[in-house]
Amino acid sequence: MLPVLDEEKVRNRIAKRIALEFDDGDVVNLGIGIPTLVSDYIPTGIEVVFQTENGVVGAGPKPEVDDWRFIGAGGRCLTLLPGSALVSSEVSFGLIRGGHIDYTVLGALQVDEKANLASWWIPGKLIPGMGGSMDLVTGVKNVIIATSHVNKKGEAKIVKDCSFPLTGVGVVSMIVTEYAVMRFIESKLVLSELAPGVTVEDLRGSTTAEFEIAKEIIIMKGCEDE
Amino acid sequence: MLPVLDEEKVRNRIAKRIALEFDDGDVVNLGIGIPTLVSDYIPTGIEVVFQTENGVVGAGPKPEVDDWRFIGAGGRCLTLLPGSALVSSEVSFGLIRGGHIDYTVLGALQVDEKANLASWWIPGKLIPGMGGSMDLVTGVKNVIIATSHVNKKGEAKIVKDCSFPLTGVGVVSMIVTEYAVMRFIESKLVLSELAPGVTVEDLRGSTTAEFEIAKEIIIMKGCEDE
Amino acid sequence: MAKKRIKPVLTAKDAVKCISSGATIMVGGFNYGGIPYSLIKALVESEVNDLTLISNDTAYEDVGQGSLVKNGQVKKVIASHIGLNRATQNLYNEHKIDLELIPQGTFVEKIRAGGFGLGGFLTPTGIGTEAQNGKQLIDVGGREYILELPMVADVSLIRAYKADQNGNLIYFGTNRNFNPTMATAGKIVIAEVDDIVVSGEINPNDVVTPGILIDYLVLKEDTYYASRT
Amino acid sequence: MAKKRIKPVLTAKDAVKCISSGATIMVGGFNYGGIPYSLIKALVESEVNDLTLISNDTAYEDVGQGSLVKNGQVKKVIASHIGLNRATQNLYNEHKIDLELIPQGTFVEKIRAGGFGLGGFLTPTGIGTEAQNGKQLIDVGGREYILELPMVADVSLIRAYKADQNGNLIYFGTNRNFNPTMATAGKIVIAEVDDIVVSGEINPNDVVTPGILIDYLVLKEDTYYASRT
Repeated sequence: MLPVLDEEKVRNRIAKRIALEFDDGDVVNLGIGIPTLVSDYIPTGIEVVFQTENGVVGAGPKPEVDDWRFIGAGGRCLTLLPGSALVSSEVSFGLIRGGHIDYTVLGALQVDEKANLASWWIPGKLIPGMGGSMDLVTGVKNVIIATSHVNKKGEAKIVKDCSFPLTGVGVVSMIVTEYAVMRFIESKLVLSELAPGVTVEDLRGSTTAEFEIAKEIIIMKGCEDE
Repeated sequence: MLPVLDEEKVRNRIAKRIALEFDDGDVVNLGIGIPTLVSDYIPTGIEVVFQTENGVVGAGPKPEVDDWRFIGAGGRCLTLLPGSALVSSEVSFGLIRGGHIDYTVLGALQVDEKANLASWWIPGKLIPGMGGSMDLVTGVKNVIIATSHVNKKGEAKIVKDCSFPLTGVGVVSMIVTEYAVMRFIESKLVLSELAPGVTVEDLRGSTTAEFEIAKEIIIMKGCEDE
Repeated sequence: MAKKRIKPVLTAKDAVKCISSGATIMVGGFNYGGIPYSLIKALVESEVNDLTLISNDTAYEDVGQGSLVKNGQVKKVIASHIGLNRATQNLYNEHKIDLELIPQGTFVEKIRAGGFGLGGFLTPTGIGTEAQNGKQLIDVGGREYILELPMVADVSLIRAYKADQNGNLIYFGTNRNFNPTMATAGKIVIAEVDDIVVSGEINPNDVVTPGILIDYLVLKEDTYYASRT
Repeated sequence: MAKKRIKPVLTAKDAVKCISSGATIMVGGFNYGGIPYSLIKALVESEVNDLTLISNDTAYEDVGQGSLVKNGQVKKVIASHIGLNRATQNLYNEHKIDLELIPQGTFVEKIRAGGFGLGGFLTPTGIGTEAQNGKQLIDVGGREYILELPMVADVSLIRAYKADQNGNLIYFGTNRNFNPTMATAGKIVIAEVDDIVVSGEINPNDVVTPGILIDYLVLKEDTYYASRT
């Protein structure tokens, strides 16, 4: 049985783990939802450059007083750090598509074992549009998926084949859930980290994608000081 | 017999005539050679916006003291008028190709009766490259050719078929020489103005392109106060 | 009709008179930011309808171009995201409007291609997804791309920070977004601005949109969203 | 290798050490303007040869990248215009260098496509001329276009006015030209500048080239052409 965690813990554990992936100077785009929290957990000594697809390169935290002339992709106000730049959407997506962004962290409806991502629409529900997500997964060097391991009905989100409309084909580099870290290595999904109290068997029960086990599985980074 | 004119007079007559084509506010790109002189003859009361393909929108005359950080397409220093803008080559050629420039004035090696232009290379001579000329003739709304009526060997430059490599196909709107003004109207070349002392017969003798005669031929504008 | 060298400054109401029912309009803005609020308000108060609206998102139900949709003046929306505007989503669901969804990077690139005279471009974005439906795929060097075609409008409504009398524009903060690109792709381009200064006051090195693209200037009239523009 | 957040400031000599013989380099500049003179000088003084040079024009025989050609370090030139540099013309005529001539608007757009991740674009420029030779033509809506492919380089050498420590760049006058576009399309990008200021001194609204594109900064060392840069 997988441990039961409250939603707050799920979200923060995922965000915290992802924040450990970056090197100083990496350019990082954060999607809405859990990905937004990642910026709260960047380790001391590491400074990453946050990019927002609506035109900020070098975004800082939320300001004390809102100024709506500076917003992020999710529509929340942000600050600019010294050394930031403002660009048009045309240039912003040029940077994204052109491979000039190191990481994008996005949520998911489903990720499948072929590294396909479905994240923008559940058919039958109102259609929201793909926004910038398809460009991000196509152009950004590393696509990290931040997601709860199963959906609210308890169904697997890491699946054999995405059934929802795709955001991109073969685009995912890494999946971080509250229970595990998995990476696509040479087109294969590989489990490399497990959260405390989670076994490979537990995980297989909630994962319909086939996955391999890394030679050495470690305890999910960032959990040690929870 | 066509009147013999000195080169100075040829150049200035052509430039002066072309300068009468513009309305206030027109955006005009001038090539090198005779076209450069056009800016000297813009009538009082008309202000045109001079664009250079290397990134100036709103160029003014040559400065008293050269500042090489402000040059035109021909490499000469220029000034900026109030209300000018500096753009990259990428944007400049976007403006050109996108139809945002009203006129380009260019020299020619040959223009033919199908409005084709050859202007960038005489095979057998060293190759200079087409520079921005192909983009200009393709994208700018009106292409005015400023050229002596015949070449230095006395051969026709307004010909049946261009024999030199083309700059563009069917792109020329108007030809101004020291002897005549001709326009392409519904894909036909039409003579509309003649310089003093020039007859239609004289012109046919130095023009191998077929051309029609406008209902009313007037004396070439700008010649009256020579 | 050629654009004027010194740009006419109009009220929002007069400026939008060049938009007829059935027209295709582009409207700048991303979420709350950089929307030409006054121009949209004037359009909402007009009799114009059957519009095709090209806008990245349709803002919110009662905000900016969102209210144009909610008000039933739009027959077709071309956007990358409509998830913030329930009215757009519902009207589409009820088959009362047409909808074309385009990935955001492709959306802005199509506008640039339209404004800059390209016949189209090849993008890797959307390969293997619904975004490629009905589009030509072209193989270059063993990789497949979608051929995307240019997009233009009858009228572009854009939002900038300052204009000079010649219509040169600069932008502020994240209000820039789609505005400079849309300024290249409308047969008529109307810029709503905070301020109009005399020519020479904007440093030519800082100009983002050259004035030759602009037809009319409108000083912002809407105070409700003042803090958001 | 990821680019640094705070950009290393190198001498021209050290900066060009990342260029190996046989490399493809892009060099900014139009005529005299906006050429990274110091970087070129360092390259001329190096042992590097067999370069493929992507540059709008090859300046003059003894000016900027022109001297690189004259010096025999270039095996292929990709440009729109070489008419000002007799050395380039003669070497081509004598079959000592390869030459690819591209219309100027297409030239810069190919670089943008390379830098911005497009697979190509369709242009009307050059249809019916030698510029279409060997290229695929594509019909869109009854009009024919040339399919042009992206262009990138191992190293881009660009010239800007000011940089901040994060590598954000602004340009001055007509020295901008091809530099901002080339900054997107080199695996390594070296910017030669007049001045390096602390981060925060360049207004984010004014930045033309975001620093994330830049690898190294070099303060201009060449005084001969000081007035021209």
